[in-house]
Amino acid sequence: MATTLPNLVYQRPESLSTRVTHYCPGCTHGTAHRLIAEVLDEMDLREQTIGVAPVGCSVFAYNYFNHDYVEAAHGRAPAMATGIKRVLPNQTVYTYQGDGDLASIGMAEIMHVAARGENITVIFINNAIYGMTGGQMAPTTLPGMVTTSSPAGRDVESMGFPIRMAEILSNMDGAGYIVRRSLHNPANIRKSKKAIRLAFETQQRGLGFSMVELLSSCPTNWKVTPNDALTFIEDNMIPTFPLGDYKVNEEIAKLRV
Amino acid sequence: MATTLPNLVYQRPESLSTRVTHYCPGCTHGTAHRLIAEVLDEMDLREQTIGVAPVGCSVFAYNYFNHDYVEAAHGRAPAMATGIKRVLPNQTVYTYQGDGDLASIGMAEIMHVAARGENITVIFINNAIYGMTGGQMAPTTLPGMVTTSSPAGRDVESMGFPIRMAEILSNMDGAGYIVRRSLHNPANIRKSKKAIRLAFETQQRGLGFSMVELLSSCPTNWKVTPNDALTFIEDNMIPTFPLGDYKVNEEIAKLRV
Amino acid sequence: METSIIISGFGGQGTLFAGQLLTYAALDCGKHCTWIPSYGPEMRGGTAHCTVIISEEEIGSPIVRNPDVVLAMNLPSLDKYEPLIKAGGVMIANQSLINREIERNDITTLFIPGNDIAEGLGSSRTTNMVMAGAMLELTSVLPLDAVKNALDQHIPARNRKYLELNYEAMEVGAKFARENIKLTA
Amino acid sequence: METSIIISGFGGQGTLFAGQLLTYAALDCGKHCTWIPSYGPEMRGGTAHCTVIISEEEIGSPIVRNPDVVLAMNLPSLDKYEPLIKAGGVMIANQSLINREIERNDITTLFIPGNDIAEGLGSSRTTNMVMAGAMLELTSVLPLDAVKNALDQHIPARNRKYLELNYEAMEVGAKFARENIKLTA
Amino acid sequence: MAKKLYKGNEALAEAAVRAGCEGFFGYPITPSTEFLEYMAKRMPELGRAFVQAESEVAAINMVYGAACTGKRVMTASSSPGVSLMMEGISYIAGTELPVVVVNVMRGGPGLGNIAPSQGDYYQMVKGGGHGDYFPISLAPASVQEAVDTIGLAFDLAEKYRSIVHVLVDGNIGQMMEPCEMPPMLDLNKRPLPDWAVTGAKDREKRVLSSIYIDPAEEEVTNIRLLKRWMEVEKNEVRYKELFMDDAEIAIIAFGTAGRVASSAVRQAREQGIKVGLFRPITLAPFPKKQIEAISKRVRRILVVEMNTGMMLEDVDQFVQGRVPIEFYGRIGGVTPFPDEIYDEIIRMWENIDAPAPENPRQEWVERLEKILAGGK
Amino acid sequence: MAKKLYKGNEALAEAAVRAGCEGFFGYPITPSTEFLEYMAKRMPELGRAFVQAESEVAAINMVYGAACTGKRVMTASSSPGVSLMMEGISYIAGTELPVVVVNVMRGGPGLGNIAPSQGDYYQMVKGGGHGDYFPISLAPASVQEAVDTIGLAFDLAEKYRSIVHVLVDGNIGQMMEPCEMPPMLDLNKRPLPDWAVTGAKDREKRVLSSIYIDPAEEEVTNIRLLKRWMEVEKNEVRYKELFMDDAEIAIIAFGTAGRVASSAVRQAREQGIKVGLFRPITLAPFPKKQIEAISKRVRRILVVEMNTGMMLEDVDQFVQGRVPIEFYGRIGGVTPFPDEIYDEIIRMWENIDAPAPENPRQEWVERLEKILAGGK
Amino acid sequence: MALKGWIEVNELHCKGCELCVVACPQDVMSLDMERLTPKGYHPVHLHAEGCTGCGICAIVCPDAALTVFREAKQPARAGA
Amino acid sequence: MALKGWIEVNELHCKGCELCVVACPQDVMSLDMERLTPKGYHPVHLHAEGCTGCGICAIVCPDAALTVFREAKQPARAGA
Ligand SMILES: Cc1ncc(C[n+]2csc(CCOP(=O)(O)OP(=O)(O)O)c2C)c(N)n1
Ligand SMILES: Cc1ncc(C[n+]2csc(CCOP(=O)(O)OP(=O)(O)O)c2C)c(N)n1
Ligand code: SF4
Ligand code: SF4
Ligand code: SF4
Ligand code: SF4
Ligand code: SF4
Ligand code: SF4
Ligand SMILES: [Mg+2]
Ligand SMILES: [Mg+2]
Repeated sequence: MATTLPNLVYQRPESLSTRVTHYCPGCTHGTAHRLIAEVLDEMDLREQTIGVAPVGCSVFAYNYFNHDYVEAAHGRAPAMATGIKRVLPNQTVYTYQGDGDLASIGMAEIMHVAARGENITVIFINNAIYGMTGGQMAPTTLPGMVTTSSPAGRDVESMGFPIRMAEILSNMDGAGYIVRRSLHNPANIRKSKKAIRLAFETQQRGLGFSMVELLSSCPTNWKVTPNDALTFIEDNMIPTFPLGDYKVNEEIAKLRV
Repeated sequence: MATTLPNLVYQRPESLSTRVTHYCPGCTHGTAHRLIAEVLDEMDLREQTIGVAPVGCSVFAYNYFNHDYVEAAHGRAPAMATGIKRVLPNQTVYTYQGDGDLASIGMAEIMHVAARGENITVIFINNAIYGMTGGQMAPTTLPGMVTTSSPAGRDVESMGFPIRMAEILSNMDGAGYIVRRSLHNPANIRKSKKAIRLAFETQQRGLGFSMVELLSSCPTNWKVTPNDALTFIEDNMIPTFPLGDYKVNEEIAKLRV
Repeated sequence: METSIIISGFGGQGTLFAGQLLTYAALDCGKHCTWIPSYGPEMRGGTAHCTVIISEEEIGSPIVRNPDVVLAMNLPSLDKYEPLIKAGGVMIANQSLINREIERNDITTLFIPGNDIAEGLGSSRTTNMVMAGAMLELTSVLPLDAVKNALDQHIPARNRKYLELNYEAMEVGAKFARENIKLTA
Repeated sequence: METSIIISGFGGQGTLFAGQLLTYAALDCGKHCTWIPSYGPEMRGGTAHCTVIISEEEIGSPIVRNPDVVLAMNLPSLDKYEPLIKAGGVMIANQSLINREIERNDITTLFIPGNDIAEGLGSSRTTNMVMAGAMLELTSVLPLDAVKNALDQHIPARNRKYLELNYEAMEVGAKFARENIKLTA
Repeated sequence: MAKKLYKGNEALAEAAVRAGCEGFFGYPITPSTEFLEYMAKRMPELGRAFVQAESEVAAINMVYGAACTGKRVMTASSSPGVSLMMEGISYIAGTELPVVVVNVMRGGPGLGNIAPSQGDYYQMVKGGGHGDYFPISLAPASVQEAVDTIGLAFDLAEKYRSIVHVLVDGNIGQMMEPCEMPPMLDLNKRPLPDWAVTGAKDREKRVLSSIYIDPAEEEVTNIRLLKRWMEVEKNEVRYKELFMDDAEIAIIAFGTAGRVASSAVRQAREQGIKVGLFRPITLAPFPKKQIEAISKRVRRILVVEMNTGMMLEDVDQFVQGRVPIEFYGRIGGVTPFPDEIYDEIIRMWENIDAPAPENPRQEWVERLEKILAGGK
Repeated sequence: MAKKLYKGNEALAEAAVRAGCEGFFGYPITPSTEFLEYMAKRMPELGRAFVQAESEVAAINMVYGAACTGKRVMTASSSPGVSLMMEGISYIAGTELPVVVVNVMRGGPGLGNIAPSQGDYYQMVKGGGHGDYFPISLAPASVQEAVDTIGLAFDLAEKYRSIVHVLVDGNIGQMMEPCEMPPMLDLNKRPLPDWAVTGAKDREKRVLSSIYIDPAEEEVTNIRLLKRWMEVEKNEVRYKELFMDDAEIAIIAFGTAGRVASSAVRQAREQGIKVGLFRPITLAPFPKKQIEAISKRVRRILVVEMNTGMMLEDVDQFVQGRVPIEFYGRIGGVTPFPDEIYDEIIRMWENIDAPAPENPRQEWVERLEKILAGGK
Repeated sequence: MALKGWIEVNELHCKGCELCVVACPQDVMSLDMERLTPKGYHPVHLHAEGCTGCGICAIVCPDAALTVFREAKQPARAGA
Repeated sequence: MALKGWIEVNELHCKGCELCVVACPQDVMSLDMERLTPKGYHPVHLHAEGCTGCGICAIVCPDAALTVFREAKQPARAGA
């Protein structure tokens, strides 16, 4: 790790590359990246970690981290991660996925990687929208929410109800750590980082599948300012996607980090 | 319906064709078929019902029922049923699926049809095995159970844990009726039939997605006699797959049939 | 010289295993050989048959329309293969399950009460061996000992206790063929 | 006669809409026309450009390497298209965001302080209209009124209140072109 | 009816609506997403079925189900999404259902990029799904032609109970062009096919499936499909020609590549160069006879594609070595400019009698690498 | 080493193990299931990775991930399952990863049946996935040849960083034949490729992806793939010949069709008929030159396939009309008997100088329908 | 007084799986070893008096091979 | 006595999203309208005294554009 000056309070983590992201200003994809990088630094995992990027706005995640990365087909990151983990069981493997990627096209793969108790970590960015393709409805889009593919607002009768992945995956016996956090303010960002830490601790201890669902913003497709987007998370998303611990292996529950 | 003699206690339902099934002797796929046919007769739905057959031992289900049927790709019956129901909203549409079909390859489709609250009915035959292909491990195979693809018994660490679909799908806001029943003895067969009735009632009332999971036998691949297979269900499957109502719309709960 | 053998019967009559046994034996005898089953979607019932080819040279097609030898373990098998078997071929028919005569007179036919003999020996499950023994007697495709030896090596562990019984079944089958072949040949 | 126009600038400068406007107008004037955008994976920032072709005959390729007319709304656009524009072509450059001269002397170039004029009129969001007006003045590809009319028909409802402002922007742009073109031509 | 300006994807979508499409099932993917977005708004207005599926796998199987009811249904996607539909498409073909699939092709393989490409030629034209089936493949070159193609696609699909692929690239999906829409098809005037599965009311039950567990029955089915296909080959070949009557050089190109080539051809004609353009609209059935005839008339052929030379192989098959064939392509999402093709024409005109290239693809790659090195 | 009797699927699986396969990911499907079942037992014995995936989509993406680590990995499936792998295969090709995919082909399209077929020729040989990529496709005709092919497949995959398809039909998957296994590859002697993603320990980070969002970069990638492919075409063509030296009739057939044909050829030779067999083992790269040469030597060509005539088109392309081509196929899961092909040989021999059929496929269908009517 | 009932076995459908045999509360069913169905199975039959027409056998029969009758004082109709 | 701190803004990464501006408890941050980053954004800067070096701005910054320092009596280290 970089040597830290005595009076240094915060500096950019080493596990982040210096590359400027293509994310829109204020998009909390960047915050999630930063937290992962900080955790990898603190756990000293950078040199043994392989990330799996999704198809979505974070498709270029591999450019922004300073460790090995592969890029998956849309929704298949958990399968790809399984392939890697099975032939390199001692390496740390995580996927980074959006809600369209994980909860729509990738539903079967995420369910089964959890059922298998695959020792991988999934960072799940729930922004209630398809960001990259320009704001279509996601499985996590809120009822009534207007998107380019629900122009009159999401009508739950014909377009279905939001899917709560953390709750669903906590039904899987193979899951060791399943929680939902949010990136909308400093306190919750701190909690999110701790959760990411515990997810990787779960993997390092071989306690099964771990996932951190992060409520994240998409100012561009929500068509609000970055700060208003954070308010939207707090006021509108959290009621539908309650924050909390949905499954925590007792060994991890005891853990102090 | 056929006229019933005054002293007739039971006769083959009209919604079943006269075709002899290819099922192995004592396989409760046949029992499930019979119950569906009895319910369609009693609700007088035969002429407006379209069934969707899976890929599995019940791939030829369309031969055994006396109403319109289509045959889906492996695991995609819920998507196919969605397509039919959306263009023929007044018809009654149901899928008949095995555990490999529904819970393995078809996981994404079953999850999303439930999330959309699609007004279709799913009859889910859980026999803890891939019957048609000769007895490979299914997502529902019990821990330790020997199959042709888990020759040393299902090791949950490397092969994953059984998936409980009824529990999982009951998390979906779009679901109106989700229960698990068993076909291993007369009392439970009666309960199973009632559940199938209520599932179709749910669809007829437009109350959303309905599924009846049926614990079913596979004497051939379990390598036991038909009667021992029923005992196996009672002794081994029910503990892992508890029978019960996982989600019941209150309108249906009130219903007396 | 290439000999094609089709063994056909109900599922569960051990037709596929009998065919494999001949193939193992052929390999031990340094011959070229192929075994190819019929395979279907149904787990039970229906008919099962396999084609075995034993040859001095490399084998082309593993399937034949007109076999040299047929073991018909039940009536449907006889019905299917009687018209197809090569002129001069050998038909071994399981009389226990076949209640009719045979029309063709340009082939050597042996009716053998396979199930009855097998049950007489104590287990109907050796019917396939009885008929195999008869076939080996009537055709010089393979020496009986080679097949016995193959059985010794490949019999499933759970059935090893029946090894001797299976030997006996083959011999009785061969004996029956020796004694009765005149009648129909 | 076929005229190819490329409008290029930052995302958000209204380059794509300006191009569509010309295309609508061309259609109203009974001409053949095509509009094709650059499209990218990023939702924000980066450069956006489109190619508009207006012709008397059926249009073949909707894209051209060497355009007749370029509206360069920012420096990167000028850098990219100065070498590509056809000899004898017309370059309208947004002086407000471009701090350099132009090398080519085989083209007609107009430097116009698009943003400054637009802000003078009350909204920098009309910069694209200012430059469009100038372009229409320097090329006879379409009558200004046709474009105004197209704007009237296709301006998004939420912006209708700015309709007059946009008209004015076009006129001022045209006027600027009339008065200043001598300087560089 | 007056022409209106449409974006390609939206024009295709509206044309489908007017052709009587009663069900659209799709999943967003650039550069075809506007198709889905347009349908998301338009179909509910008309009380018709629209579902944003959870994936392309689900989408094609929803189409499969909806098609069983005899209604006109379709999906639209782009390259990777279409790959996920291969199993479903094979099932649809095996069940002999009329279905229209639009592929707005992008750069590949893999995730590739979202720029225009013609790299899915094999997948679409030969059929990337398993088993013997014969997709009809149509490749329009303008928004208007795309609009007309959609109506044709539904008609052919029904006439031959066949899957019909419509291939366009990102250019056609994204560009705006004036076009005239056909009138709305009156759904009430549309008779329901006699195989439609709708519920066995007052009739025998119907079954639709692609299983023929007895190979003999599957063989009969395959023969039925093949004979139907030979009918298609006889009746449905479509193409456009430009300056072909007296051409000594023939350019053969489809879709956008053909359209770009037309500019080069016009430019070359102005120089008095005897070059013409043959643009197949039906890639399957392929215009074999026409190309055979051309190869007997011209002195040289140039195939232009936005891929590494896929149709080139088909052209080569029917030219049978009668005249030299050369190839020019831009790949990976790059669209050629007219001048590149013009340069090829000049080069060929100046070497009109040069021997046939040993391997057109090889020589093209060498030329292309020079061009790229030269930065052009 | 002595020969042992193996079932085709199990022989292929054991051969893969010996070739150093360290990861198998698959999903059961008849007639390839024994491959997976064998691996389920064998791989754990050796401490290697085996996963029964939730689907073929997941299986190919597990293979994709595992291949990124530089290990030898594979999957095996059958027609419908392989269709589900098309997106993943395109990604693997776009990422330039060495992967082996075995397709034990069955009757199609759709669910079809589980009987042997060669109907996936286009999907496997041309590439059913999206975008420009070039799968190497190998078609062995016996269990021993299949065993040898697997080792070759892994070697070629690595040498050219390419996807390699192994095509066999249900016959080869299900039959038992004696064969000799190669020795176990010593994994420790296998150097890890320099692109492998394994964790950035003491080195720069590595990334593997199929995205080239800038078309210019994708174009360069496509060119790299194409040039590599042209190398493959130069170096890796493989085939077997039987009685071809003095043959006046050439039969061209692959896999089981070729093997069945060999019986007919031997039988015809006994009658003094000058017929020979050319059996491509590499369907891609296709033996163009060899077939061109044959077409200059023989008087008539008969293509035999277990499909509606897919390789027929490729043969036709390289014969360029030099000699008449005829076709014979059985389809939908039917395997032809030697006598059918023998009859074709006799027919052709008796009409050795008859004009070329206008449409070989058409004339075959007519003959086949007569045969079927005749019940033969 | 005990109800009197009887069954009809559809030998086309009966596969001799014996589920009914075990389920029958009166223990009056068994496979008829004398007979073979067209599919080659031994069908069930009543080997003794005492069938009450309770219909349990029909409820467990996977192949709907049984029709059940009962001497009905008052017309009854059951079924699974 | 109030801690004294300061920040460094990496203008390559700052996109002027203002998340930090709103999050800063001391209200000492704002966009610098005089400056444009290479990507064309107005970067943040401290417009007033009073930064305590609490690091909150860094915790909310999506682009890790901020480095935070504090006059440390005893060496401290925070971070999200
Ligand atoms: C098979 C396939 N289907 C569709 C797409 C197009 N696509 C790219 S990203 C995306 C959705 C991204 O949404 P999400 O996963 O929520 O990520 P976000 O951009 O919101 O972070 C889609 C549909 C694709 N690349 N591949
Ligand atoms: C895409 C695809 N993959 C695999 C198969 C092979 N297959 C047919 S049925 C089946 C599993 C059947 O198991 P299940 O769904 O549990 O039904 P069961 O036979 O047990 O009733 C499989 C894997 C297929 N037909 N298609
Ligand atoms: S589109 Fe939305 S999710 Fe994507 S980078 Fe922009 S703000 Fe973030
Ligand atoms: S294999 Fe099992 S599930 Fe299939 S029919 Fe036989 S018993 Fe029933
Ligand atoms: S349960 Fe039905 S099939 Fe089984 S033995 Fe009884 S009657 Fe026959
Ligand atoms: S009706 Fe009741 S008593 Fe009579 S046979 Fe059936 S189960 Fe036994
Ligand atoms: S939060 Fe980061 S990117 Fe946003 S303005 Fe502050 S420093 Fe700049
Ligand atoms: S360190 Fe704290 S006080 Fe200083 S600028 Fe950042 S948020 Fe404000
Ligand atoms: Mg999202
Ligand atoms: Mg099952």
